[in-house]
Amino acid sequence: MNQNPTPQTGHDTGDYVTVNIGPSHPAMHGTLRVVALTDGESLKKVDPEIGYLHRGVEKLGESLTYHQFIPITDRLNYCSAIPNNVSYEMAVEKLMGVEVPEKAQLIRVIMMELARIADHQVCIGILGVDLGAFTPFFYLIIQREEIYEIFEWFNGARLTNTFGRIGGVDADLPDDFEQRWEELKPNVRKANDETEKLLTHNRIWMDRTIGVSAFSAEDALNWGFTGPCLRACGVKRDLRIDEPYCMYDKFKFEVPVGKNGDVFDRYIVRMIEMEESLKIIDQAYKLYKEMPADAPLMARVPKVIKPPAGEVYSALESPNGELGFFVKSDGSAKPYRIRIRPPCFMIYQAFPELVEGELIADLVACLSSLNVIAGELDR
Amino acid sequence: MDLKKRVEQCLGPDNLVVSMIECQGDLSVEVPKRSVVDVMRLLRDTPDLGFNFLSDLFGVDNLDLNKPKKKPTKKTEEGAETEEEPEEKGPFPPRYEVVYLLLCLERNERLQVKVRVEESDMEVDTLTPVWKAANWPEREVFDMFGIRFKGHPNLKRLLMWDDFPAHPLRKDYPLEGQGEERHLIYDD
Amino acid sequence: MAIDAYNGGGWIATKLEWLINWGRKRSPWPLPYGTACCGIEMMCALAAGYDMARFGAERPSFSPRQADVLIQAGTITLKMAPAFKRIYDQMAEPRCVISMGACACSGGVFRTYSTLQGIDKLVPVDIYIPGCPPRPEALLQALLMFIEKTEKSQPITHKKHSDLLVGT
Amino acid sequence: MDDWLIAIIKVVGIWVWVLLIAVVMTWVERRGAALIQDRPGPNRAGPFGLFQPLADGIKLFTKEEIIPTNAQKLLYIMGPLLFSLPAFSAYAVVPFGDKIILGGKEIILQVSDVNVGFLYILAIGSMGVYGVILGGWGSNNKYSILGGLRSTAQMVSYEVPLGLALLGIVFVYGTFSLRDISLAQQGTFLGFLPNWGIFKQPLGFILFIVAAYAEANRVPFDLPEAESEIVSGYHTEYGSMRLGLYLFGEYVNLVTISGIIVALYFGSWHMPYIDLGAYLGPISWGIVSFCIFFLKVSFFLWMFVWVRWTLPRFRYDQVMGLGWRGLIPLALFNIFITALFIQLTV
Repeated sequence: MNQNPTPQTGHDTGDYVTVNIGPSHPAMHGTLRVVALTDGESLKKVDPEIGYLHRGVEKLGESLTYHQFIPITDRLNYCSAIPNNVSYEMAVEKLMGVEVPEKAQLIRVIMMELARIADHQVCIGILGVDLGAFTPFFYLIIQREEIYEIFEWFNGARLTNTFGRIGGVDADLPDDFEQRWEELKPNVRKANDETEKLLTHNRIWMDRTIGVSAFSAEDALNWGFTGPCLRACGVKRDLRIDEPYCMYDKFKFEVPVGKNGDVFDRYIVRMIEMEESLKIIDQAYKLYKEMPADAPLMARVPKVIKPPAGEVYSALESPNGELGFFVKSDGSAKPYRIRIRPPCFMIYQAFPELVEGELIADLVACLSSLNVIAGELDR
Repeated sequence: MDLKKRVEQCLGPDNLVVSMIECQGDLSVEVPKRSVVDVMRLLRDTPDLGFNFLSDLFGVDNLDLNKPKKKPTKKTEEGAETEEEPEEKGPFPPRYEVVYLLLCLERNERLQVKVRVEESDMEVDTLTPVWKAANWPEREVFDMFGIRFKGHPNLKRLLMWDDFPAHPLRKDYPLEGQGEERHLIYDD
Repeated sequence: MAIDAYNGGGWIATKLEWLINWGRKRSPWPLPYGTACCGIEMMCALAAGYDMARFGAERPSFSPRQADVLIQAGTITLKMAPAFKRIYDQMAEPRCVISMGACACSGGVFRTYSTLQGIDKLVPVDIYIPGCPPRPEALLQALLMFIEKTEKSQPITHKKHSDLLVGT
Repeated sequence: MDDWLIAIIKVVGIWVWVLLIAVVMTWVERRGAALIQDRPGPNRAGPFGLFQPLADGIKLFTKEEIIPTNAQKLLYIMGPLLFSLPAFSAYAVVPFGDKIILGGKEIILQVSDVNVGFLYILAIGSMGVYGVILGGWGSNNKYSILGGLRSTAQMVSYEVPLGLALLGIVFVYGTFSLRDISLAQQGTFLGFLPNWGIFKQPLGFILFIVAAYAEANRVPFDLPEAESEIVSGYHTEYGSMRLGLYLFGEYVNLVTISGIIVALYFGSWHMPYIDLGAYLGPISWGIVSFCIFFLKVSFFLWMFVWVRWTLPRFRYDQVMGLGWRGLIPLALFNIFITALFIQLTV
């Protein structure tokens, strides 16, 4: 890997030209930076640099109480805040040994799957934009707004939801959820159909994505891939099935698996996952309706949360992959150490291996298909 | 056979287990620092363990835990406050620890492996030959705690800029920083 | 010069100014510098539901030379600060900076070692949008404020555009 | 004297007219994008946002002009000029209507009926790339250079199928003059098909339109300014009116290309099956033919918008592959078939 000299900005070495891509570059999603050594259009060496959105979240967590940290988790993967909240809450609940009531778990499932749809919609939309197809992005965003409306009307915020509390959720689903959901469901499907029509069987799209930055399952596991990127490589791993949490073992859904681990597979896996999420929400809502109306939403937790000293790791399947929280407590009201295991972090470090030898245009396609969210990458 | 026994069986004969703690079902094993790579290879390759996936790697600074705790002043029945004697200080445990989170994909078991790092010898063997996934997390640990990884292919700062003077996640580093400034000079 | 003769509210100067201001206010091409959460909301504002393009804020250009309005949506860290400053310096006058979101305005919840506590420490900010993140409507409101400000500017009778934007 | 006056009026008139279309075209592009993407689009500047291009123009004119410190000043300034001037010049040989008889004088609706109009178009059309490459080189920016290089490679590759496709038309109509070709497209052949280039050269038409999209740097061939890859490509460092010239030149290019497509393949000013010229007076026919021509042109202009907001972008090597491995063999095949057909039928 180190045959070529490390690229540095501003210095061109021999036959190669160093191109500094980012951090303010349309394809770099604001905060990523790639220094690429190029031979014409093809990439000889790629050196990703991160940390442009390092906000010291882990350090911040040590100075806040357990509840105060929940809003900070919103700002990790800002495309879908709810899985972040739930993952953190689950970690603290595990540390305290608290069992969350079933109804609260179902509400969490419903909201998390909605967030998954929203996240995939953004990912696919941006992938389209980066490959030059602008229109699907707009179609997807329109439907995404409707999901936001549900979030907003449930949590009070569109993006940074601060959903749930440690030990359960703070509020029940409002009465007209069913109506809203029935309105939303066909619209999401419609937007997906339109996207499929515009992209999936489009010859140019296929040329641009099939076989681009393909990755083998073995490599993917070695690099610590999780989530859709791993499944695209052909590994059937989904924490929702393998290590069920939040009653996920009660739902029937398929886990889509790709073959080559290329951009197209990642795209298709995400498309199918959206459809599966719709099914999960249907089943979860059915279970939810069977619950008595006055079933508890919160477990018995003290007002000031002081977990016993100890350390736990708890993870869930966020839209990007395994999102885990390691919480270490020293018995006080503030966590001693919070470590966030972001899925992007592990995936993005394999980026040089994914794109070296390909063209600049492929770098863009690959990066968007990995769905790297700087907020959780840099924390 | 439960995980704890299997891990003991695997690592026990070579005296590779320093201690084992279980917290809410999470098993964590502390291993000696010098043999961390061997332990990882053993854990990965032993058939009935098969921890073939490195889920995460990070550091913890135990400075505040090692401090002798101030006992809360107790009011005696007479009302007079009596300061209790500080506890007998034992030898301080090493300040830092590096935690590896392993995962067995076949059995969906998780294991935490810990290495304790003395302040006087801040060097751990790198895990990159075993799992490529250890690359950036090790750089992050270096960035945030200053723990060096011997043999790492590209050990430089990951999240902070290159000439950042401190290691922010250390407990003695204030949250709002020590007034580090970024010079806004263009770099060419 | 003829224009000087009419200085201070002369007919030619004011009408020309009106025309220039009209062009400027109706065509604020944005440079979307979305770094964090606010970037997603900015995307929503650009997209179909809210559609900033109605106000002419179309053709998001990532080249600072071509942009009129720098929308800083999201946190600027100390590591990012030089890059951000450079982007601003490369923009051509008249330029306007919209600081979108609590992080950009003041650092927000991230009062930490690595976060810049407000981009106004680096560049002059014309419009602040509070919120974490602000709703897309707030960004549209900021565009309307940009229009108001532009209407008040005097590009001919005063040389520098940015002098006027501050404090109007 | 009259001839001079008429020539000047024609030149200025068509110049203004093309300019106007290009201006409206920027509006159509934005509103069209909005229509396709389910949003209102610019609607504040004037009725339906029609004055949006005007506002953009005023803004670009009054913006600070920056010449980057490290830029090669002469090349940097020449770039946009070299890009937009050929775009205007190319329209000189494209007809915009049949003819008009004023005061017993016959005026053909074409700036100049050059008998080698084709060669003129090819020559002038390939000039535009100099604007791109000079701009890309002069800016001293790596993205710009990449954009310029991409553009050069693309232009060189697609010049060939473009020329070969045109050769098919020349075989069929036996002339290089665009006006003669337009005139020859009247009536029908085989009894039911309009005598249009598209029916005589269907393969040639497809080749031509693909090559034309590539020449115009439009999606899916917009690699020289691929936004997500190389920021804005060759005009990354351009601001103010120089950028305006680039953007504007692009639309003028589109008008020219659409005009050529209509003149060669879509029967110019002829309506299918109806010879309106026989029913109308000389003046009214002149106006009507002009309108018919520009209706057809506007359809193709709309197609450019339509395609842009529908398709993703090609990759660099795919563009080259399509050009050299796809279009050129097909174009040669087309010429061969055409020649064979003509040989057999004549």
